[in-house]
Amino acid sequence: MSEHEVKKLEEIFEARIARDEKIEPKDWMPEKYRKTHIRQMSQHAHSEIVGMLPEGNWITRAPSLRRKAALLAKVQDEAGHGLYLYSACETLGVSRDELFEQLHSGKAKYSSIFNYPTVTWADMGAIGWLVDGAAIINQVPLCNTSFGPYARAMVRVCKEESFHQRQGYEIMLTLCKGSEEQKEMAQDALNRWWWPSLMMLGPTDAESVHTEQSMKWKLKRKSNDELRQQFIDQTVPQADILGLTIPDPDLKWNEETGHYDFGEIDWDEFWQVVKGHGPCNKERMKARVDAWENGAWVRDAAMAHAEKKQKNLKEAI
Amino acid sequence: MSEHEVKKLEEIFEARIARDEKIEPKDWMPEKYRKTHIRQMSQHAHSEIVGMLPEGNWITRAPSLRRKAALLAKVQDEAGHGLYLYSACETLGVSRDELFEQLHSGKAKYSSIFNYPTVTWADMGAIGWLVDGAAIINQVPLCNTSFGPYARAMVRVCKEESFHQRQGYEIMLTLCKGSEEQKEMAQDALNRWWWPSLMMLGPTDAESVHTEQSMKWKLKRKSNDELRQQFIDQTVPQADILGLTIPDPDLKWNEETGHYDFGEIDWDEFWQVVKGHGPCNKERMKARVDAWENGAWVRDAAMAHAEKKQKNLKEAI
Amino acid sequence: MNNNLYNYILGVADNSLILAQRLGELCGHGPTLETDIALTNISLDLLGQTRSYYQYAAKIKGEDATEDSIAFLRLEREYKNVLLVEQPNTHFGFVIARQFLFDVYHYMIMQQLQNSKDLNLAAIANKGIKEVSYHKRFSSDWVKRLGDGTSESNQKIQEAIDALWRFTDELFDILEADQKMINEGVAVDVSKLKAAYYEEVSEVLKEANIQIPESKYFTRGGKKGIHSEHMGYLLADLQYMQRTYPNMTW
Amino acid sequence: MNNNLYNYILGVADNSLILAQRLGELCGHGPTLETDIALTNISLDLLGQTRSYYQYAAKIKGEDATEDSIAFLRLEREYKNVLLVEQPNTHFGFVIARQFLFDVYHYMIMQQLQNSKDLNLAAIANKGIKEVSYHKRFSSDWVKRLGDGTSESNQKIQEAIDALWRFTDELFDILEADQKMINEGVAVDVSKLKAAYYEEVSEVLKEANIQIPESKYFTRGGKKGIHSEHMGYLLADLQYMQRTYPNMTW
Repeated sequence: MSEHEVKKLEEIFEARIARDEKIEPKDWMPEKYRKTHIRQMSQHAHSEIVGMLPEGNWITRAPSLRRKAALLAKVQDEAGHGLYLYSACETLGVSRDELFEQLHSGKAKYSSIFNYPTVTWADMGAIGWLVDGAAIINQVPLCNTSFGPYARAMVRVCKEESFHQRQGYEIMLTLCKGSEEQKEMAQDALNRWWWPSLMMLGPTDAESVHTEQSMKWKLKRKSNDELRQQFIDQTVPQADILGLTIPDPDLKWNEETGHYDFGEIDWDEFWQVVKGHGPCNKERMKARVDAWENGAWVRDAAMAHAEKKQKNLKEAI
Repeated sequence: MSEHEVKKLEEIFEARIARDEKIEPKDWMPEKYRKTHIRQMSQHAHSEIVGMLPEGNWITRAPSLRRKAALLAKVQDEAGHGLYLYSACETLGVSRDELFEQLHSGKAKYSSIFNYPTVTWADMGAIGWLVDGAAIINQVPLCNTSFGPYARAMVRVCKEESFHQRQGYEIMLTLCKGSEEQKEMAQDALNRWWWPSLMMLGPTDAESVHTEQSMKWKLKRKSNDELRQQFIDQTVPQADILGLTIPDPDLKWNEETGHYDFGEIDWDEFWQVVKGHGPCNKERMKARVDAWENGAWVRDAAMAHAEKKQKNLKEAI
Repeated sequence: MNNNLYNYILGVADNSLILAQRLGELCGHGPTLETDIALTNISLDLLGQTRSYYQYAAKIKGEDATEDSIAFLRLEREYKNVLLVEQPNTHFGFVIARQFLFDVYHYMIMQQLQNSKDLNLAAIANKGIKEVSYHKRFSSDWVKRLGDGTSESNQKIQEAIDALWRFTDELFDILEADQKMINEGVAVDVSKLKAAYYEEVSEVLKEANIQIPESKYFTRGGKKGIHSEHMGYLLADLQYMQRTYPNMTW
Repeated sequence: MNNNLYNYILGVADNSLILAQRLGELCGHGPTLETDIALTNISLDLLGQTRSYYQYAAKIKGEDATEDSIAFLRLEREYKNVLLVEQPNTHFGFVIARQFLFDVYHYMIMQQLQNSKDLNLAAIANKGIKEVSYHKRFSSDWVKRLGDGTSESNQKIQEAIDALWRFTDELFDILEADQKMINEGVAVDVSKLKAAYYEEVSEVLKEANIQIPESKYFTRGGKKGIHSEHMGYLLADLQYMQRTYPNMTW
């Protein structure tokens, strides 16, 4: 293809996006579009899969049968989200094995929040309420993103996430209506998850790369700082209902802006965790790599069996 | 050596034993004496080592710091006993590695009682009281056995075992003076350990091999059935003090014989466990083999390091 | 309170609880996302059944009993599950073998329990039979896949079947309470299922190129509350929250 | 009650308790009988120290506090041990590396604590220093043996040192309560031990042919009661009996 022809295709492509048409896997797309989508969707998929671990940590210790079942179901949903998202990546010509390889080698990233430990049962509430809450704010706009498979996956993901968020909030509510110890447990969880949740919305706009291009492709509709403000504005009243205190002495309502002002985020901590030095980065990677390596013989067996069956079938015909 | 010479040596040897002289490793001894001693001492050593496992199972869950420390110390003593006894075997020209190999391959036996699970904390009491109690009855006569290293090891072992027995009894006493739940726990432990403890004294005389020869060598002084009766006569009054019921409806004092009559032992169970089919035989062997295999690199390293050090030392001279 | 009925229900329900707990440990650590999701599904089904049984048992027991007090606040000696379901997740072969050896049995029970004179139990079985039928299909398929996969997988599933085989005979033991409930037409007479069980199991194993273990020695105890040494650790985790924070709502 | 003193004592004592618990898991599973016996000895020494500390702390706390209520009946967030000591017994290299990285520190503390103005603490340290000196010799010797043994053992102990290194910086953190106790001449100012610690550790590692990790990133939290995910399971076992059977004598 000549440079001219490519340029022409690109123009048609951008026009389609501008018209809010969905791009489908078999459509022509710029290489950068393909790569960016593989990167973002796989990162999202990895976050779902790694995100199973901190919550999985409490399945065996959930305090009631009802909560145990709900937690199991939630973690299972995350595996399901991982599955759709890896499938969406596969439509762009990259295999799940390759993506796992990128995760395990540390080449691919996943959401940093999952590198914090789940220390008490209240963390199951806080994660649902805050982490899923922040995730939804990040993800709702993606239900209208330009790449069809991603947009459709996000519709389903967001629906389930919002169910998870309500469930998390309800855990917090139960704790806050409970004994003194339970209320303390809830406050403690909020104290530990608040700042990492704010960091989930990404670095400040000044430090954020990719933004302009992502806006054009509808991979992003608002800046990180706008999303963060939205998250805070939405969450503070919820904390009030719980009777919990947001661990930020600088937090206060600003009549003029109609938003909450808030204190400084510890970006050093953010970057340390992103770079692999958070409290549980090593443990999370070890768990994933162990699962993968210990499961190799099972995957090999399934493959070998399928091949044998196919062969037998062919011979029979 | 001519047959005549051997015969002569044997006569001298038997006469020494009859005079209660100790046989020492460097003394001449009949091959059968050597083999029998290796078999019995290593079986005893293996019992100590495997016996660490059922009690080790409660170290992390002991109910008080004092009990935790006492239990740890007890299990450590068992390791110590294993160590003396393997050393005593080594004086007869068999290495610890060979003995372990016999244990791990199932060629060597160990006391069957350790193939029962420790299900509650009260089992720590019952094992001390009953299992160590039966062991002492088996072992006290061995303090005067003919083979010097074995006799000396047994003096130390018996002293420690009798400390363990008192400690076990005291655990039972504390439980029996405690809450209803604790008393039930104690009774339940007695129910489960009583019959296996009786079996520890070995098969009935009718089925017992080796006895005559062992008597001559002072490896045995009383028959299994005599020892069993001694154990029962000693233990029943102890159970009375605890306020516990021996789980044997046929148990009753016999004025005429001056002993307790007791019910039939389930020898089928005994032989099933001896042959490797008890509740925990597989688990015990797996634990020992795993420890051995997982520790191979450590033993190799220690050896390699020692050799390097020796070599450096030689070169320096 | 009908003690026999209560005890019979716990005997059936505890199997589901403890197996669900074991499967719950695996969540996020499986060989593929698909097996993770499938095993979690099974765990969820079992938990759902457990809750129905315990809710019914709580009603029978009365006082302050709830599904959670029954699930979390008994002593180890009071859990009545068979030894099979408490065995650890040694490797995926053990997970599948344990599931398979249980599912074949579980399906037979559910099938018969549908005809129980106790309408609550019949209803639970009626609702559960479809789920358990899916479990059995899943685990049988995987037994075949592993048995007929690579030589490594064949060896690993064989190892697991060999190791777990000794826990199968207990499945067919009948306790006193069970017998009374059988006589009343409430409980399933499991002793009558034994032959069909071994036949069905053997057929699948044969198809999977797995040797059928020949040992005549079996281990039992779980039904009478004498569990393996694995059980205490499982319960320490299971009960942790309820023991540490008594009398609270979650 | 002197809250700062109480908290300071727990900070010191919890390290010993949790490390003793980890070592207790190993009993009967070590690579040789001799190492089994030695590690049990260390565990026993640490437990003994723990008991002295907690007995003293119980007196300070008053009410119904006992060594056991302090050891077994706190919530996870109330345990103040450093993350290092709660790390699992991944393999013997980890056991030795964890012990070594702790012993060098522990010895330094005990040495200084002998001069505490609090005579109870000084007495505990005075009694313990010999024990800890033995621990340090044992673990240093094994670090060298593994580092200078086979290439496999070198790689394994290196792996363990690399993995555990990130927990070392926390050892020198000073909490508010600590600072107040330092000011009163009761507590050891651990921040001043840091340079000497890394020097001593590095010397042994060098002698053992082990690379000294260069990472500048450290993980902390234990001292403030924010533990790793390993801790909950450790506590579930540790507390099992006291939680299940409250208010009893054992």
